[in-house]
Amino acid sequence: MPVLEGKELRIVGFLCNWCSYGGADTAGVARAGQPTDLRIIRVPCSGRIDPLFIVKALLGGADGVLVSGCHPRDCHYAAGNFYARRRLEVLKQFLPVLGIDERRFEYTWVSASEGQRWQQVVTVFTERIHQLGRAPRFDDAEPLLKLADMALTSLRPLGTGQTAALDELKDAIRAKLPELDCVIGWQQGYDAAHTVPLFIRKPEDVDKLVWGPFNVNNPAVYLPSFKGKKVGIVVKGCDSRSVVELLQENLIRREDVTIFALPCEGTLDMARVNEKLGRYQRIDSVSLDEAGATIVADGTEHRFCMTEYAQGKCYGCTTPAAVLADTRLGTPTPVQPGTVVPPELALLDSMSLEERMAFWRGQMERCLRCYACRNACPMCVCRDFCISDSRNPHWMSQEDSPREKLFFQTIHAMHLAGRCTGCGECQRACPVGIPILALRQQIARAVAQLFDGYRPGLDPAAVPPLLGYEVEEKNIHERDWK
Amino acid sequence: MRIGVFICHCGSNIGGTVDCARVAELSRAFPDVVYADDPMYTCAEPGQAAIEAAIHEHRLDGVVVASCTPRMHEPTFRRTVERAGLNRYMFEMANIREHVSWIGKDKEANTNKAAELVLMAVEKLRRNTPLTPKSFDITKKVLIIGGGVAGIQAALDCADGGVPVVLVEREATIGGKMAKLDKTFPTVDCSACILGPKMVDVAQHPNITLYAYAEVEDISGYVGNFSVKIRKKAAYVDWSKCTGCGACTEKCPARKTPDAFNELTGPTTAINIAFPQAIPKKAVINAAHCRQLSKGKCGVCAKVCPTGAIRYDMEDEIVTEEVGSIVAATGYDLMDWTVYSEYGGGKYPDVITSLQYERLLSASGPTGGHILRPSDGREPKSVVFIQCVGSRDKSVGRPYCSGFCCMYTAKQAVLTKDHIPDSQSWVFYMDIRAPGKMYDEFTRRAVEEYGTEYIRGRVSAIYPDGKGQYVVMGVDTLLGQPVEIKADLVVLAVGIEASKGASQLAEKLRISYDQYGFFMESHVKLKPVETNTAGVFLAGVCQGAKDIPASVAQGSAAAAKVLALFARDKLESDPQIAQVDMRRCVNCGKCIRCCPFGAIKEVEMRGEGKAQVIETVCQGCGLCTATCPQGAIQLSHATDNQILAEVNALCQC
Amino acid sequence: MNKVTDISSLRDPAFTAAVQADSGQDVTTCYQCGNCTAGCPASFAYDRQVSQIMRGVQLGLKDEVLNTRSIWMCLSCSTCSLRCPNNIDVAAVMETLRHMARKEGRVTVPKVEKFWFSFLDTVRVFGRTYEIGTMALYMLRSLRIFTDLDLAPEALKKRKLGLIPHAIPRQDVPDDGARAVGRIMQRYRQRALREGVRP
Amino acid sequence: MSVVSFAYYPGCSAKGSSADYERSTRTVCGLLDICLEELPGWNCCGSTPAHAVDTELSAALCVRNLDIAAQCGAKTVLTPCPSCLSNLRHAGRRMATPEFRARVNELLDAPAAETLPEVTSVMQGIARQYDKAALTARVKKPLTGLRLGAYYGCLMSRPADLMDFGDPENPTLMEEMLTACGAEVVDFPLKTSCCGASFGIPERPMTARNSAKILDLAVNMGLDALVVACPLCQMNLDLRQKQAAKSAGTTFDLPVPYFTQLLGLALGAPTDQLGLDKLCVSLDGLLKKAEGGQQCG
Repeated sequence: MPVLEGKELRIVGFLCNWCSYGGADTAGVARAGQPTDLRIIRVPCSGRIDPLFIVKALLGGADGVLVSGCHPRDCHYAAGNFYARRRLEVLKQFLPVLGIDERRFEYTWVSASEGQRWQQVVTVFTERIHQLGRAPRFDDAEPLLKLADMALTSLRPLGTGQTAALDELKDAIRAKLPELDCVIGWQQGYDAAHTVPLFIRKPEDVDKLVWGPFNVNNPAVYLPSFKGKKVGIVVKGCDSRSVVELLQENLIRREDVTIFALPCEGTLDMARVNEKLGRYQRIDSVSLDEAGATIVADGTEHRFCMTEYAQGKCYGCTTPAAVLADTRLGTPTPVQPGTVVPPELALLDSMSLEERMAFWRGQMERCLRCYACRNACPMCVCRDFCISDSRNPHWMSQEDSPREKLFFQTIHAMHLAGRCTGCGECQRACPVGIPILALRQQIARAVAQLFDGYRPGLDPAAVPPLLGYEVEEKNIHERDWK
Repeated sequence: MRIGVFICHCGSNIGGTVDCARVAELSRAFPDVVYADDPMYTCAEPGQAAIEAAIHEHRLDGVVVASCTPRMHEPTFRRTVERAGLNRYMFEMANIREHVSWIGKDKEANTNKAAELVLMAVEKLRRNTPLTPKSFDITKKVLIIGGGVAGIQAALDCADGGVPVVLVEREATIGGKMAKLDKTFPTVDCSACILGPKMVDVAQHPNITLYAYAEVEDISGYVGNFSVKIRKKAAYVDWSKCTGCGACTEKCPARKTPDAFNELTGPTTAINIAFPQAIPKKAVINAAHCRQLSKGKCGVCAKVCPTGAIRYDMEDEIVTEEVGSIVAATGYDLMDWTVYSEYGGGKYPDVITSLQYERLLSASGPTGGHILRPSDGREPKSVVFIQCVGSRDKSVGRPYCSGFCCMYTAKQAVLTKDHIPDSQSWVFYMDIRAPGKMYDEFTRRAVEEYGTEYIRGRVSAIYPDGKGQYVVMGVDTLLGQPVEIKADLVVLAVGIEASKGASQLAEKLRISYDQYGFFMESHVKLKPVETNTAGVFLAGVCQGAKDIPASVAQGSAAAAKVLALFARDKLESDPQIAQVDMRRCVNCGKCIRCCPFGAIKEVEMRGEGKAQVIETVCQGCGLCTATCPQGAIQLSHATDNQILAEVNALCQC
Repeated sequence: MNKVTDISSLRDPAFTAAVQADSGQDVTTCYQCGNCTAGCPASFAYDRQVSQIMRGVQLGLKDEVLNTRSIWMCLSCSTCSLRCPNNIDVAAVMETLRHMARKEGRVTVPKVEKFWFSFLDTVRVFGRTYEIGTMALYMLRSLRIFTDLDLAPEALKKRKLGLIPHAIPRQDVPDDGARAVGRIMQRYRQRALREGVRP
Repeated sequence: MSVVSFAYYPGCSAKGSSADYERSTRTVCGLLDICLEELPGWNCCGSTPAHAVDTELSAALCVRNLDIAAQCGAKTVLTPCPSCLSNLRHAGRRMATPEFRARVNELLDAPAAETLPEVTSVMQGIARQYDKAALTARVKKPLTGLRLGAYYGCLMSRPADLMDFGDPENPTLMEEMLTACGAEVVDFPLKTSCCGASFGIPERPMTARNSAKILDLAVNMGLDALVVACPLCQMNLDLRQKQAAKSAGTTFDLPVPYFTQLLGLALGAPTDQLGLDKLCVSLDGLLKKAEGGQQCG
């Protein structure tokens, strides 16, 4: 139903049944007058609230969303609100990357006795939303296309892995192969400037294994489909984090996986490499040196320095060596301390909220809904039941609109909250080059800030922050409702 | 689906600010709605009958009632639709009273809002499925927390009803505050004489297990099957051997131990039995003041104990009890009145609390029942009573009335005259609250027969005059003038607050409490004994200020609730619980990790691990549903699709 | 005192609202416990007790309240505010009432105002107070003989009262400090007259 | 301890009726290495008459001083007089409201500085530098044998949130200082009662009655002296002691010295640097008692 034009704005509330819904009742019984904008959805517990409901509402035309639960320690279900607090706080920090003003979403705690407090919360929040005015609608945004600045300084020297102990690695694989059903690695693709995944089942396959800056795929994506089988995997540092995360989530078993690792010196951003090569008939030669690759295509020589053409994630990489490995050969280059804001995220950081919404509007118009992003993601395990196909739960409609596409990306990003290792396969796989990794990076940044620098995929035994809580959160603070 | 919608006027409660007929009219256009009406009182018998009739006449398979909060009448209407043959979960409510008509005056906005809430309810109902409860066994045993008069009454009534009782008391003796009182109003009969026999009954009742000097450590489980960990605090005395003979207390050399039972009006010994009628009559050592335990030198009590009951190496012990229901009766404490610097903040020895005065009046108290000033042991001739010290006072965060101070002050004034015939009592009051049976008459007697001077006004300050008396600077607002009284003794009617640790206990019980720590009843008028947690009931002042008869009545009421619960052999579990779609489950274990109740387990299914919900353990919070990225675990009646439908009803750009 | 007050016709809700707005205090929370009166060191000089004045404000009895002596006799010691169980800054209400009364030209206790003006006059001229000057001006204004004449010998002996005005020394500030203060008073006066209130 | 500097606002009475307070304050601060830099061209805060007449006028008079202090780069201004302190603090706080600030600026020659310095009492200024132990370490002639009461008056601790002086009903800072000086300090119950001094001239009976109540209690408690920190209180309880006694139909002979005078004695300052001659009720008996105590001790 439409809002009362000029009178109300659309404000949705999610209230836990036991405390806040009761608090709203208490306010009603006390005839505590409130603005009429808010519509309350009753849920059993604030822990029941999937942050995606809130995004759904905000993308669907809500001008504000208010969540209220029992005060910390008072949860009717003991701990639901502790989990909610973490998830909602992450959401609050995520919204701006979509171009949504985080002030349009608030969460708080109101007990069943606090009718007055509820009145104050509703009044203050509604006033705030009216001050912000009607929310800009994603559908109304003018598409804006902007490119990330890829001129970055790396935390370590990038190279092409020429000195890597590939032969020793091959020997190790050969030695282990009899115990394994398969070893996953890389082989040359349709020409010497491209690789494709290699599944080694026979000793002679081992010779096909290649190592170098063209090994862009994350082989970990195949691991869950080998569940129950003995499988080996050759990993770069970043790939190993996906393996660790899969182990942490019980999606593969440690005893089934044998990890072979070489130190990675960086991989090429194939989208930009291909763009520079342009259309060509054949590759004449590919030669690698310490600083980069020289590719001769149709007689024209192209130079690709690693410092210029590496994948965005490689500049800020702090795990050139595998986090976890059974066979580890060679020594990695040292990493300087520091942080590099990933280029996609830096681009969004530089924009206003309006520009961000316009940016995503423009990018999502280009989305083909091919779901290559999902297929490439090693942490995506719904497979046939993915809501994009099954439409159940009915998170998305059949409608082919940029808004639904962005919501799919948001669902993917939120499902990966505290899990995404930033391998960037989603973005690399995108055939139209949409910088969707930025959404995951923003969540990863929020998680790290809130939870003591937590980074997924480093420790198989760690409790992921969104599956745990602290009674007193160090970095999450109550907001003032005065 | 065929949905019927009923928009309740609730007399003028809703109809006054919501155009109910218009809402009904709008509802008819909502999907699947085939019938809509706007009855005057939906919850009344004709209203319920109309719903049943409509279900039959229009072949409805779902009903939405828009009226008051579902926390009030959802169970009522569920029974209504069930009587008409529907599954009781094919029903939804829209709250258009507490959340609409009572909080907004704009009829246009209210009507629109009400219609939207109905639409949300319809959209949710369209995705409801019939649910059937499962039944489970219950442990017919009750835990009663607190051994004051309310807890004692609840324990005795339950035990008499044939239910085994576990009574946990924090102090070394049961009896609570009432055991400290000298007399009770309005009959001025002896508190110990009427409470004592009940305490003895507790000790002797075969159905009651008493844990004195013990506290509830942890509570898990749910109605019918709670598991309770009880910490038995170290008394340093083996109670199975202690006969309560008192030989130890006579010989104990640590004679300056503060006496909590006597409200610190006099000292006691480090090993001590609270008072002669204590139940259990067992000795306890105050470790902080015991010379053996604090300095390692003494051991006198161990030498004199005829049964060898002293155990200096005793440690706290944890015992576990399985119970089906819990009664909280934790009572109250006095607020810390020393925040009143203007009354000396505790500096003046002859400015005391009313409970301390009770101990001075009591024959078992430190003065043997003689009213003597703490400072010099003199008998006071001018006694000033000040009401509302820490009650009805926002400036100290205590805006509520403590309920019974007016009455006990009248009683204490009467007793003062009885004890010291040539004394004069003065009572500073703001209002006299005496609504009980024979109460107002009693306060009049204090004035008319005992010559108590009631002065309407607060006291601004008390200070010693340097000559042995205190100047009480007050006001007589009826006279319209400030007044000063020279007093020998000042008795403060100190306001009450929830007993220490009440909020922590509430957290263990998963019940709500208000900002002052008093436990929240389920409904302020209609469910004053129940809490929002099934199987947990309240008795006495822990729920709010009340006097002895009201506490006793609520103790009995709580016992009745327990007995009613245990009258059934099995309980039905709420079927609004989580369910796993096995095809979607990838056995990542996130739900198992989060579940606050351990209600999800991993099972083997066709060679694969899967999550499974233990139906009787699941409490229906839905945390798992919000956690599972695969959408494989869904909370019935609050599924993703249902909440999405409500969101979509509101937000479609 | 001995009269029946027709509350229904005398009641002036706008007055209550104005007092609440100017003082920032919610007088409806007052429940007439009288604690303000009980602790008031000036109570015996009052014709209406402070709690009665609060009641008058609640009822909107403007004349009753603004014509009292009490609002002029308040010592501003804020004992009442400190001990009010409802956290009302009663002293702020009293000061607000005094300001309102003055601005309307209701001065029930002229000698108090005369003393204030005498004090402020010396400040206007010298930038600082000067006891003898204040007293002289006060005596002139109130046409009273110096009420503290009995103290004079002692005070003068101990040189408690400076005979010479201690104005702000000229060398201290580039612009004559006393004149700067004079200008503040002058601007205040002009503004008050412009705004139609008694300065 | 190194020398610390504070901006200093003496207040008008320092130049007249409480010259002894001024004298002893400067002496004590000198002995304690606290440098007081008097604000150039300071003016009267307006005292009770200004705020009784108009809040903005009162604030304008105060802010001119705070502005001078800000121009001098002062962070903290010390003042011995609680009345001045109260007025200066009230003004400073009210200036946080933009509308009020604008109204006050209209009255001033030029708009006041955005950030105005904080103002605190000389007593708290000393306490900030010297805790009890540090003060005791400086004592040369302990006040042994003296039974003293501390009287703060109504302004020093009220309103509580503005004055930040501990429990507004029961401040104890002066007691701590005097105890540090070796005196026996008994809790004086009327320590924050109003003596009524501000109406000393126009409404003498009120003042006399309130003072009598305070003096009477002090005498009943057997105090050797009632120690004060406020020029108005001191004048009222000392110079007007006979008036008070007359109204109560009795006689008093109770010395009412400033705390700085006793502090000065304990720190070993010569008596002529403490303005003791200005006290109407002489301290001589008290000094003898203290010396006797010292000899015995």
